[in-house]
Amino acid sequence: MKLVIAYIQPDRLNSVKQELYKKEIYKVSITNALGCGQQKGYHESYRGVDIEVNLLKKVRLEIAVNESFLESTLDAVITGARTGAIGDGKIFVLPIEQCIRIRNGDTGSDAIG
Amino acid sequence: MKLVIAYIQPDRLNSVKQELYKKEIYKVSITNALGCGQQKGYHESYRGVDIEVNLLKKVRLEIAVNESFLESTLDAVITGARTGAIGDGKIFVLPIEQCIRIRNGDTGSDAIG
Amino acid sequence: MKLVIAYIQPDRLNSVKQELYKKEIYKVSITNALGCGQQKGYHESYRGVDIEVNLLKKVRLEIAVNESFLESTLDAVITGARTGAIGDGKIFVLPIEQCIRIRNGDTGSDAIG
Amino acid sequence: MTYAKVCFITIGLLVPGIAAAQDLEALVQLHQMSLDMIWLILAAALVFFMQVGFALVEIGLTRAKNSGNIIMKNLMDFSAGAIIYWAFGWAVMYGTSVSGLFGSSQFFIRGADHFLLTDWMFQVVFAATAATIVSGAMAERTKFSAYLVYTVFITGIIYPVSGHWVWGGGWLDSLGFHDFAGSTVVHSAGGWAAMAGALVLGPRIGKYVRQGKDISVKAIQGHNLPLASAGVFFLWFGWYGFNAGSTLSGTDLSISHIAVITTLGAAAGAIGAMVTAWKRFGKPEVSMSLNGALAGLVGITANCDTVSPLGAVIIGLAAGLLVVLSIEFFDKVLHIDDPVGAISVHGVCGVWGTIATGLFHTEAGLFYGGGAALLGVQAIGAASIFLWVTGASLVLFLVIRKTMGLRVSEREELMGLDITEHGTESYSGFQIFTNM
Amino acid sequence: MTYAKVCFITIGLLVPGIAAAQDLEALVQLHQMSLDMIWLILAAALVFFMQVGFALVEIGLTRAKNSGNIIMKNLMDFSAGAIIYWAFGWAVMYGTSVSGLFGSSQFFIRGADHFLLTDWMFQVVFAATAATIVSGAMAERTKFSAYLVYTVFITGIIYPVSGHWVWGGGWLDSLGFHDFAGSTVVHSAGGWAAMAGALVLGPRIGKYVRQGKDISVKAIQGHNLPLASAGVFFLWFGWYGFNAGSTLSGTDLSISHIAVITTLGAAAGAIGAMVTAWKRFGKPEVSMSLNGALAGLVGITANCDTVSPLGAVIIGLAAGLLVVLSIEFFDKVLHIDDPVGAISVHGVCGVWGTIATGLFHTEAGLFYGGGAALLGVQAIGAASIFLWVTGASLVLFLVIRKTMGLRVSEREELMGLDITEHGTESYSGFQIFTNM
Amino acid sequence: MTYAKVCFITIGLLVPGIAAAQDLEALVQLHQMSLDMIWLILAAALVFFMQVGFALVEIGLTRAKNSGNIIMKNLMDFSAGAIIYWAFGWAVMYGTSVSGLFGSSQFFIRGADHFLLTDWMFQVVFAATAATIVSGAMAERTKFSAYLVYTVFITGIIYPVSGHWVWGGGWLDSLGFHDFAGSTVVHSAGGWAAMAGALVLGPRIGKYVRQGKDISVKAIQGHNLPLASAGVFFLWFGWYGFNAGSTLSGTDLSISHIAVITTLGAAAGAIGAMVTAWKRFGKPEVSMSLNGALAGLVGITANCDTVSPLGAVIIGLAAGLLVVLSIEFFDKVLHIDDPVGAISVHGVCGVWGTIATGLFHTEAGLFYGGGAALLGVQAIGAASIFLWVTGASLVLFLVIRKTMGLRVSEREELMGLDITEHGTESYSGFQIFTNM
Ligand SMILES: Nc1ncnc2c1ncn2[C@@H]1O[C@H](COP(=O)(O)OP(=O)(O)O)[C@@H](O)[C@H]1O
Ligand SMILES: Nc1ncnc2c1ncn2[C@@H]1O[C@H](COP(=O)(O)OP(=O)(O)O)[C@@H](O)[C@H]1O
Ligand SMILES: Nc1ncnc2c1ncn2[C@@H]1O[C@H](COP(=O)(O)OP(=O)(O)O)[C@@H](O)[C@H]1O
Repeated sequence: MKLVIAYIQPDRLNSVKQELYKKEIYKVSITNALGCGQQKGYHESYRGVDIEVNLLKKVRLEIAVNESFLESTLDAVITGARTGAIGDGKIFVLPIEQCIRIRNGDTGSDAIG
Repeated sequence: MKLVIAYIQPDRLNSVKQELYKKEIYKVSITNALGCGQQKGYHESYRGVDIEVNLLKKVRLEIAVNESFLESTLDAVITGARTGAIGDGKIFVLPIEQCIRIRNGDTGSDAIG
Repeated sequence: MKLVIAYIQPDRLNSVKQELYKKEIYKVSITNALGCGQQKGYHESYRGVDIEVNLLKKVRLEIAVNESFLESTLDAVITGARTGAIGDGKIFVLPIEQCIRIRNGDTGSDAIG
Repeated sequence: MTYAKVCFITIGLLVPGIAAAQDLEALVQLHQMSLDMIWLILAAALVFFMQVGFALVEIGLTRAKNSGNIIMKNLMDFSAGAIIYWAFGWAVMYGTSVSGLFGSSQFFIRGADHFLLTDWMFQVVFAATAATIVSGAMAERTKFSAYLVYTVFITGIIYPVSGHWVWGGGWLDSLGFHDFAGSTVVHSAGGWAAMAGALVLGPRIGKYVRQGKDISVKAIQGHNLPLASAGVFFLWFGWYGFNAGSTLSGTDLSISHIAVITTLGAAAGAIGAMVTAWKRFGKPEVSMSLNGALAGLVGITANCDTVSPLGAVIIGLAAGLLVVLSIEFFDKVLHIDDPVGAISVHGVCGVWGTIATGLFHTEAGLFYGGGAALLGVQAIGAASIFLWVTGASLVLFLVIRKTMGLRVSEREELMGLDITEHGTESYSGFQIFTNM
Repeated sequence: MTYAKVCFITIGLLVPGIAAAQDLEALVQLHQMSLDMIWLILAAALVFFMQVGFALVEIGLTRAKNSGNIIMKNLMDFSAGAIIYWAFGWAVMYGTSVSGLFGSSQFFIRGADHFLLTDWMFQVVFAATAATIVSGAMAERTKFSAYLVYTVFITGIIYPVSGHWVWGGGWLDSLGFHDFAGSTVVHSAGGWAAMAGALVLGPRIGKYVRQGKDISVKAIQGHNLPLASAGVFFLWFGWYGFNAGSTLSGTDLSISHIAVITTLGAAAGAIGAMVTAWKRFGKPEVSMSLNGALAGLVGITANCDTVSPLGAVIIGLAAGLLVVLSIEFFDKVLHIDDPVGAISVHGVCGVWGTIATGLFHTEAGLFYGGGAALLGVQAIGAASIFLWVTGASLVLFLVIRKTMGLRVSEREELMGLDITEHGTESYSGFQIFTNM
Repeated sequence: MTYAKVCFITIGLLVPGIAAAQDLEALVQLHQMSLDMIWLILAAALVFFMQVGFALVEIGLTRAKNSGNIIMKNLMDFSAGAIIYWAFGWAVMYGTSVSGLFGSSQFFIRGADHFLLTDWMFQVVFAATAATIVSGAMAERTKFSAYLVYTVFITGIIYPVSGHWVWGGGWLDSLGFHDFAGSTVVHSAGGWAAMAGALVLGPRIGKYVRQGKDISVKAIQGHNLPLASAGVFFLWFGWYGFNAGSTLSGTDLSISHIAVITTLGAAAGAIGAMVTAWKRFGKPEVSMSLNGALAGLVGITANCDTVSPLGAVIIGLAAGLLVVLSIEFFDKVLHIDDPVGAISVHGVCGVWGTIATGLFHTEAGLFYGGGAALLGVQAIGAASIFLWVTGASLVLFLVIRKTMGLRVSEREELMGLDITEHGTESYSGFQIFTNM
């Protein structure tokens, strides 16, 4: 079992969700995050004082999947999130050792979906 | 050392915290998240236009524990969070390779608690 | 590749960022979190009713790095975040199995930076 | 709005010599009527403005997930209330008296002349004030449709009947009961209806948690103090219309006295509550201090025409003290869950203002050598309206509970009434911890 | 503000006997002028207050990332508008009429006496109301500089010209067109300019999504209902100045009638919209009910001097019904993206109020046996101002689009206008999901 | 509020023929008093309303973690201020003059008649305005208890003394100093006290960061621009009472002139600041434009009775320009940390308004051929009040700092004053990045 963590542009969330649905991946958890990366920030000024904003708004996805679903999950995220511009984001895959469904105590691969 | 990530219903947070206290697990980090899972969302309508809300509010816990505490942590979360209804949430366990307490530089199992 | 997760005091974020820059680590993702640890909370009272606040505001960093950068990353976080007082926070290091840059499909060590 | 016409008339009146003595007299009489009218209409607009004050105080002191519901309650208790008061409430309050108990003519204010329209306009905003007070105490758990039904009865019957006793020429008026701008008639009435509602409804989930044999009282924090504080300032502002407008005449020279007394009473109330909270809880609490200003205003409402500045300061300070103790009492002893403190601010301090009239009235008050006669009448008045409103409201809410249901389901309460009752979010996009 | 002087004058006037008959008459005439003046200045202040109402409604019903831009638009359409209306707009509206089409004197209100200054003050806030209505419909995607240019033309020419027809002694006034406080002159004008703007501008990204052959309509939720609701209460409050001030005289005894009618119309509007939304969408929707109150106010504005309370309730209920259907129609059928419902509230219900005058006028209305004559004139008036404002605004917006550009870039729209147009954040520090 | 009585009196006065000439005269005199009274009471209510404007501007332009503290400061500087001004301040300002320096009678306004009560009501809201200005400049780091002490002295002594010089018949009044509604008396006084406070207090942590030899100026963003903007509109609205009420008479026909001038000055101020910010920072900045409207209002306050519309526009534009440059100067050059720009808006633009009177006064102004005499007096007035207020405030704040302490601890400042001073959160449940 793998945990896919993806940082994407906020306005790509809907298309990523649609791509995931197409691949029959329905379970995903989302938080909002600030990201600092290659993408240049922008300048605000507040009352005449310049502010360099280099923490940009990103959406962070967590998708736990079984190995067999890993590829299609990665594909879906990439397809949905890619615009080709800097700031499109990153995907990290981490190992999951155990997974439990709280409702009924299911564990492992059964629990994940 | 393991990292326990749990998604629970927001209104179960207090009881999960109480169960963890009972098991003498005092350290936990919390973020709020939106989750999309088996639980059906609901419909809002805004100015006559239907909105399908399928991102539901969840609370995300991170609890780093030593192996010896893993079982009781999982128990505590399950006991506190379970209602038996869909949407109760999931627990994922990930391996931690290293842990450092910033204050004094303690590392490993000592640092975690 | 490793994922460094750090919980720090909110007002240390700027100095952590500066330390990371010094070490030429430019990529980091940030969320805000509530933490419960050794640090004592505080008491509020609302309309005469006492409230024990034990979930304190923390900032959560995620920094994905190649092995070769791990030490300097940890150093930077510790240097920037340490005040010596309880509540300074924790760092957890997790293994990353795969990393993908969404923009161009780069994977592995290349993608991380 | 064609200028030509207006100018023509005005100039006609102004050219010296044309206006004969007769005309001059008519003009002066027109001025008298106009002064009364524009004073009351402007005062009514100020009292109307209190509606948004009530709405924001209630929104600010409750949780984000119920804000939309609060908006709807406040919009609708005014809107439905105005229609009902037009059709029915005014007639019950100011129609020809039936044995001093209630009025019974002028339904739909049919045939109203300019005087009656002015009066109605000023009175409808008072009725709406009484109605909206209840909203705060019943916040975060009441079924919206049940609230609409409640609105009809408070503006149509409960408030007008006791209003008739005092202001409609009823039996309390005959006794010499003094309630200048409505500490009892409006505020206590609203406060006791609120108490009845909160009692029948029960507390919000999680407010009083049984732990073994004890009941532990929890805080459910309001989510937006800036809005709550704006609401308090709005109420204070509107109160100048509420109190000073209650002269019912723009040429009553006591208007400035009333405005001064209102200012001092409110200021002293805020200070009284702040100091009390500081002593009791160790910190100058914000929401209690805000309640204190309102408590001072309610306390001074009955007597702002007849007390001295010093009297006003004392009444206000006492109201500020009282409101904090009363809020604690209802919360920690009686366990009646009143999210915004409406019962204490309006019910309890309304009674205090009414009683204080018997003490501080510069002519008839006990402390000014006026004896206890007025005090006695004031007590009778406060008590009888307490009994009527509490009784009638209890019946009303119990019947609603039995028939259509008064309270939302547990699930709806937990999810918030915005989504479940109105299908909306009040702060779309904002990250809000809803478990709090 | 030196008391000495003031007291001297006052006492001089007051000492009995000193004031001869002549003086008395002069004093009464001064009172007449003063009553008119302070009534209109206070009413103007109330109408000015509507500006913050408009701003908050627009802020509340749009996304957080554009709030600062909305503030700037609302601040500047009043500020720039006031300067333009001083220099130019007043002259076009109230200057000497050129064939009943437009005015052409009194630029910079040079040589204005106290009467004219009073009138200007009351009129400038009306002009600003018409201008600011457009802001809501064009929210979240308009270039700020383009909006400034628009402001100049609506307050300088478009609004004053049609205003001249009705209130400046122009041809519609001669026909007997009745628009007491501006359902057509102010609100429809604003609404139709809003429609032209929204049309030329196109919808916000993501509002209408083409899916195959169909267009799917998406909701873009407002981010702050408490502020939107406060805005509606503010507008309602200010409307007492808008309608009752339109007597243009403080001694016009119909003021109280107008205030009552305004109250009932607004209340009925809120109820009408709530019930309609409840039936159509299954829930009593908040933002629609808020729009309903405004719809009732707009609907009653033309006729608040001439309809009965019952008439007001019917007009309001119909306006509430109409506004919901109209919002759906513009959104789901015409696909004109109007984030706050400005076109329906002001344009459509403005026409309704104008037509309703022909129906419910207690003397000349169709339903009161007055025949169809007035109704006909009302229709002509509504239609001709629709044509003028829509036409002129379309030209204006098309020219702006061609020359300087009317709309921000896609990237700017997605990032939000606060950052891209003003370099600021409106809610710094708050966690807000911006993809919503 | 018993209708019977009121009607009786009114009808008695109205029945034609009954009112003899004598009665008519008395009635007309009553009208004169009433017009003055209701005008001033309504104006006072409007000025009171400015309190919530100040509160919201300060809340909006600071961080969320201090909002509750700001509410308390604003509630208490009015509440405590009103009590002090009743007991003491009025006597110092308007009591019998001691050599033109300060007043010394009428403590507790004992024996006040209806005239004095009206005046007190209008004056207390002015005193509170001066007091509350300081709050903004000292935001986010001042000990609450110290602020309470400050309040007592500003409303009891500092403001009343210089107020006496100008409006209480003191030496500046004798010189012919012209400050119609208080550019200097109220606003500059508040602004200079604010400057003294900010100076003694020092900047917020993180505002000026020493980097080697340089000091780098950081932005600390306000957290709620919608509230700040609502506050500015509220202030503008209240300013109609502030300026037009300063006629002190409802029958002063210059009221409409003053309202027009106030409108144009404010509008020009907003435009001036927007354009200046646009030129200097590349974007039309929101908070600066908001400050600009206030700057225009402050600038026009001294002279709104005596300048022409064109003069008002010029004064306003200049105030808008000035406020931006001044804010930058205090921030970037002097490093005095003033979160809301109070020093520049009220202090600097207050002086500008005072000087501008000497330039644009249509009779005695330099630009209108009136010579430099008035200008000289205006400069003396502005300078002497600058010296008095700055000096007295510095002493006050230094003494407070020495004795009870003026500033919260570093930890308290970082955690926010809401929790540490008042034990509360202002936005419970909202996710807010507090490191910002
Ligand atoms: N090494 C990293 N560790 C943590 N987060 C990262 C890392 N690299 C990228 N991110 C996240 O991904 C986002 C996009 O990365 P960025 O470098 O701007 O674009 P791109 O991936 O197209 O080069 C960043 O804003 C950040 O949130
Ligand atoms: N595979 C997954 N990846 C990420 N988050 C998940 C996954 N499965 C469940 N979750 C999280 O857990 C929450 C509850 O899951 P859900 O399927 O609704 O209920 P249940 O676990 O009772 O079947 C989801 O809303 C989501 O936040
Ligand atoms: N075992 C843990 N699991 C999850 N989060 C932790 C853990 N230990 C510490 N944290 C996070 O680190 C923060 C600081 O920890 P705390 O114990 O208060 O201070 P210190 O590390 O200085 O002893 C906590 O508020 C919490 O967010």
